[in-house]
Amino acid sequence: MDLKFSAAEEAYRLRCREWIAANAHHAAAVAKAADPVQAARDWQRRLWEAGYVGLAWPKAYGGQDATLTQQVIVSEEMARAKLPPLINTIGLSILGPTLVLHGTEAQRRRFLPRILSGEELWCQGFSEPGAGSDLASLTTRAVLEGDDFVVTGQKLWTSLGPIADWCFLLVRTDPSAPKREGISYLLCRMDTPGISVRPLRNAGGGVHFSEVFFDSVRIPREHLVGELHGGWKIARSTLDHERSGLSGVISLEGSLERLWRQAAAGGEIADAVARQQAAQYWIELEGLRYLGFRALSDQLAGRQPGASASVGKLFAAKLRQKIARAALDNAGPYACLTKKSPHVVGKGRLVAGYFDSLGYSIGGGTSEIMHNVIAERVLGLPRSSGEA
Amino acid sequence: MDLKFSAAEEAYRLRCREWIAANAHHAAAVAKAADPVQAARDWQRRLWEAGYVGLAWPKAYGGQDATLTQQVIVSEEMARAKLPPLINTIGLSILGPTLVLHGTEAQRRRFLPRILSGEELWCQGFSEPGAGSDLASLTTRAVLEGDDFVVTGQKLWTSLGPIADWCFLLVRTDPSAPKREGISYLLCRMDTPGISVRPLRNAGGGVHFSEVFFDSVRIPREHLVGELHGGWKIARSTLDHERSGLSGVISLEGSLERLWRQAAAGGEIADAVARQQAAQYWIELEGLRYLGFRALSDQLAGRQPGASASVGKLFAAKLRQKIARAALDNAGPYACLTKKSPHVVGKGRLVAGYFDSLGYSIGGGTSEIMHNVIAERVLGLPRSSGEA
Amino acid sequence: MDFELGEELVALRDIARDLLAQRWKAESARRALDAPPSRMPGELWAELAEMGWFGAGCSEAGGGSGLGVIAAALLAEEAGRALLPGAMTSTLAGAVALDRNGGAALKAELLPQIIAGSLPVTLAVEEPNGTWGPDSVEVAAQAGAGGLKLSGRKIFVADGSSAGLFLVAARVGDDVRLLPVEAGAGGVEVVPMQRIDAQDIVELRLDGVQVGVERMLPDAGAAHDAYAVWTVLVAADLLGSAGAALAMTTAYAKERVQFGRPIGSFQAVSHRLADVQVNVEIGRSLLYAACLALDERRGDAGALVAAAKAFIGETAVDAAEAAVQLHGGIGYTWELDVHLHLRRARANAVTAGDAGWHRETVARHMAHCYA
Amino acid sequence: MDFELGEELVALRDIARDLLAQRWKAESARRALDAPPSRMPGELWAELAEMGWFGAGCSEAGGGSGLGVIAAALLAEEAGRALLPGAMTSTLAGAVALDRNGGAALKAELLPQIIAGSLPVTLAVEEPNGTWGPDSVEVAAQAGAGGLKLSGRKIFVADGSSAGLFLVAARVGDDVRLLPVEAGAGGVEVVPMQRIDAQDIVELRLDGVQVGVERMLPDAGAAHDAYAVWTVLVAADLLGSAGAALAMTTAYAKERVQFGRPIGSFQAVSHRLADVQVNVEIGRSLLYAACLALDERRGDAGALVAAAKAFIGETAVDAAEAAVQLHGGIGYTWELDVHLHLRRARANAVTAGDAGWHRETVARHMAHCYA
Repeated sequence: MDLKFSAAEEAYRLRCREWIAANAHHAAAVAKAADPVQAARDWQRRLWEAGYVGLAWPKAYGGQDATLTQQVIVSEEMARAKLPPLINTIGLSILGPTLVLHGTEAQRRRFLPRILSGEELWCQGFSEPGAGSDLASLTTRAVLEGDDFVVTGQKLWTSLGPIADWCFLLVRTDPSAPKREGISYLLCRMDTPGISVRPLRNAGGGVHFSEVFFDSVRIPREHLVGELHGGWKIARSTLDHERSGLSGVISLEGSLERLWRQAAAGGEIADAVARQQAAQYWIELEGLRYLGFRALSDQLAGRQPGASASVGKLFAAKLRQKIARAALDNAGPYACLTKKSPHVVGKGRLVAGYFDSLGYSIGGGTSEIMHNVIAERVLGLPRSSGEA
Repeated sequence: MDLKFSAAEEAYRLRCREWIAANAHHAAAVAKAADPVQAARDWQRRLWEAGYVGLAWPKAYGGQDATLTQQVIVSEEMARAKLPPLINTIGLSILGPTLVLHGTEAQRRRFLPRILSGEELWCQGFSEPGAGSDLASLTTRAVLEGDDFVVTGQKLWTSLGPIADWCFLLVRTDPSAPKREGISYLLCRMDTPGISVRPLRNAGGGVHFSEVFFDSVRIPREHLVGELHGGWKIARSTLDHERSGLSGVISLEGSLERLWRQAAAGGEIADAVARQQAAQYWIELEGLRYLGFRALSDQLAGRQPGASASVGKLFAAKLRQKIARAALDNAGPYACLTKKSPHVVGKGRLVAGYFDSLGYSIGGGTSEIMHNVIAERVLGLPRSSGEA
Repeated sequence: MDFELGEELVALRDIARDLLAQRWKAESARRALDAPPSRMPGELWAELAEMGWFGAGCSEAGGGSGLGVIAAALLAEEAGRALLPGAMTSTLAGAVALDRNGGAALKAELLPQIIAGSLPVTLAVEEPNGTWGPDSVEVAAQAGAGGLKLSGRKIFVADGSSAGLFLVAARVGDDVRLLPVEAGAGGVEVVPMQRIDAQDIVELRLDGVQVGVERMLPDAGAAHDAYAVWTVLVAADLLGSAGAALAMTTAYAKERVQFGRPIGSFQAVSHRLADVQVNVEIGRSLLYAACLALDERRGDAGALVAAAKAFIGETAVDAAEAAVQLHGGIGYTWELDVHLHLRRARANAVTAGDAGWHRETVARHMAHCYA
Repeated sequence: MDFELGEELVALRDIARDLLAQRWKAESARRALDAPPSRMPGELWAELAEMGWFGAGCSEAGGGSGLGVIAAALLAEEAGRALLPGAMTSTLAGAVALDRNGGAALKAELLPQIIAGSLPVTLAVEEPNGTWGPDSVEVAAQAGAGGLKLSGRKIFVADGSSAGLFLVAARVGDDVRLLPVEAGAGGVEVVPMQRIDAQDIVELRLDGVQVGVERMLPDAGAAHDAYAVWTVLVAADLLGSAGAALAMTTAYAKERVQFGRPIGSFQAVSHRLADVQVNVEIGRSLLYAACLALDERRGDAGALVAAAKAFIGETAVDAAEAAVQLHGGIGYTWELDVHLHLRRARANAVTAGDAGWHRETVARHMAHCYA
């Protein structure tokens, strides 16, 4: 049992860090660019050309065939340097692994390199107004007419909707089958006639998600992934394929440090309640960090990490909310001013972080669903008439 | 809206207080008596003769026909003076109201005065090993043979089992009916042949409950309460008939004051965490007190208090546990010694109080069931496939 | 003994709930986020005045309802439920403060105007020193030839840009007293503070403002008493917000079907809502107790006001957070009212003292009781 | 990188779990409540010695397994799960303390005896001053002709009535050092303290006990290091108890039917258990991290040990309380093992520092990191 990196790994980390330092001005330019989407695409391509995108992916499709440890090192270094996130993150984290496992060779060669380079941005069309936690009850229909699927329906919670080039989506192809057995997995250009996108304003006032409407949208049959009616299992396999969560730990580290500095005077927090609270969060964050190391070790050793990803997601969401709440509470009424107020503390970031934190127990599987998963898959308790 | 008592009520309180003062030595004698059961019976009779037992009950059956406010005054004064609880409390709080509502005139005249005087002690036979929260699934059978019910089965969580003279119990008289419609309510002498009692030792090491076994026990038909097969609704009517909870508030007041004194030096608690915690408990206790006054006002005005008893029970159980836990935590390792240890603090009362507190969210309806009741009856949410 | 609302109070509450539901839509509160501050339309203000609401918490002698502080609290609760701009609540607090603690001449001059709706009023207590309440006031009135002279800054002054009169807490000698300052008086400047719920919160800058000594509220405890009344009204607003968040989430949980069942049939949902309901009931009990204690000027009134504010503030935030969580993604959108209550609850929970600060008041009361 | 248990550790844990389940029944722990203290039967002690367990946490040079502190922690975890008398854990802690910090001669003399099972050992640190740990030690060794002389009282000494050797923390000059004191030495008296879980906790009275200077553990940090190792083993014991409480409640929830369904299909039950499972997994991660940090003598070892003890202590108490609640009435009876874990968890949660005390250690570490 040890947590040490080998000399080769440490050297790899050093090269990565040097590259980041040398390219920091490009990273910084992204936020200030006149066309931030194009700038983010350019930044992703730059990273990819340097070998820092698609580390786990096969070289044949533009990846690096890198080790899991190298992936962790890169994600740690990127988080630590506060580099902008990769714009094509949904394609990278969800569609890519899906195509590697379930795509045809033609699909892999056609799509994977362009996901990595950022040439084609992807959005996801899974959730619907009536299908949230109960995703399998989705009703967007696809009917095969000749060599095309004709798709009609509405998708919700689509990130990048207005700027994506492609969408991967789940559709119902067999309405008579049991609900999990009549779903197919399709790929669709976003400029296909019949698609319209409506941005959704969120509680904080910003726009992150969209609704996407499909009105008799024609999708060529070659853009079916896997078997017809076999889409549920494919989607499920990548929903389970969650990251180790170690990069989430690094972002929480930043939040906790800010919380401490906000409450501390002369290095110490004088108020016992705030001090004990901050210490508890440090403890929980370390627990999350080492849980991540255990999950990573399992993956490295080829063992199934099981439902530990659910444990991490549930605990991390709660911890993020506790830290965000404490930061708000400690700042008292000053935290409840908008960023335009001359009296606001932290430039309104405390409220934004708090609003943001509330989404972590909803998106990507609610905490209620995570509880179900742990109860049923880890503890083996009977289903609660719902499902994971 | 006011909380003032009338002059007549204040005079009544004064007389009650004077009587208690004049009889304090009798109360004190109960705990030290060689035969504590007989002493407790004697104490109840003394109280009854003075007019302080059965205040709400009709005079015709030995009661006082007193006002609700007088009842509150007496229970407050008794709690404040830390008088020993009435030994026949189960008969007084559950069977008595049941017979007043559902008994025959003969049953009322036969049983009620002896409940009040303590001449006949009662125990309850409701729960069974397989019927706890789901009480209606009870399986103790009663078959009518001639003029007798013949009862066979097992009851659990029976207080006073070894000393009770009588038992009121629920039995299944129609196994083919839906489960709530085949239950009857019987009264049974505890010295009837075929009854055996096995005391249950609890987690704290003491004995409070018993198991009661019925082996072909014959109960005369005249000891059926209400209709044959109509026992469930009868039992339910007194399960709902909970007290205002104001006497519970007084016992919590004592716990909170002890918690404060234990943590305070020179009147103040220096540790901010313990101080804030104690203040929170005071707040919650006041909330519970005034919730009780609201429920009482509803009763006084003839309004249904609704499920507010469930709100009070749930909140009070949690508060009792929080105070008990804090008392234990504040005393550190010293609290975790037995009362025999020379180093123990509070004579082992902290651990006893803690163990005791854990029972409050189980007995008389678990907190899970209370949540169901509030969700379904107050908020009108659909049943969770379980039931209240 | 009667510790539930009497018929008149129930009627007042029901009328207020119906009227505000008709006259003020959540949509207006949402629009105010893009164009703050949230302000009461003139016609609505006039209608409320006509209903006599601004005197709800005042004595009959003062031209009010004589129903006690509880009447004002019930209106504030409905304001919270309806996401109404705060000006009514501030004016209620100011009217009660004057009625309870003002001198006869001042009352005769101001109360009729306030109750008639022509003089919106508010309290100005907090200063930029990181804490709350009259005890932390540092602004001191200087006695001079023309009376008292006030200079300094007050912050988090509620509904300051529509108020016609500020009751300013200031040190006069050893005490903290309340001084009436007209919005139009020389040396008065009002600067918006921009709160996350778009409520009209301002900084009040005072530069040599003159106040006649005879206009000072005569009771040395007036500032503390007025602050207690205002605190209890903010708690009532929070209780209304909690009730609204609970109601909308309960309704959603009955309708929204997932896995073939309304989500309200899952205990993860129903028990969470039951906990909110429990807290709302306990909070309501504390609110009524605090109002009654203020009416009766009981010794434990301060502790009960603190208890109500601390408990209800945490309840309201929790209710709004539960609403976000149980609505799922949709509860996180601009179009739903959930975030409006989250914003209001968060902001009001730290207005007139946060829970920790109020628990310190309770702890002092306990130390006194157990001495 | 490998942050999961290697094959040898998994084997050690599995063997320990099986063996203890066979050799020590919860019934024995229950009986001990009526006739305390709970003591290890001689044959079982001999069997454990034969398995080499007492050297599990020691280096190979010291005659141990060389698998690190984690090996001792895994055994302590199984002891907690099995409700085993504490003597094994105390001896594991004492052996590791000597192995890590003892002088060569002392190690050569004592370690073989300890590992062979002929010299049970324990730490004596706490004193009757209301706090924990070496920093609070007041007992001071007086230097004299015959070496060091110890007088004073140690309390909450684990497994004191069966220990053959006490490692006593005492002030020597400015430092707190560890001094080995034989149970049979002149001036040593052992008085039982009677803990609620019937564990063998004693007061150790020292009256002019002589200790040769050369036997003092040479490292000035030895007392702190030994206390950290002991703390992590108590945390491991708590983790085992939490795991046992969770397992028995999960099993009950699958079997117990109410309302026609296993109660484990109600989310009020299943989500509560899921929360315990989450805490057990986080606690386990902290425990492994603390052990590794101790092995590598890392700078954050103290903070990680504190983190593990604070978190796991609260987890174990919560797991036992959940077990009581979810078993319902039956979980509250003497015959069920639920209360045995509640007793052990409660007592161990305040052994070697409670959660609040450990969080203060963490806060000092944070202040240092963020300085």
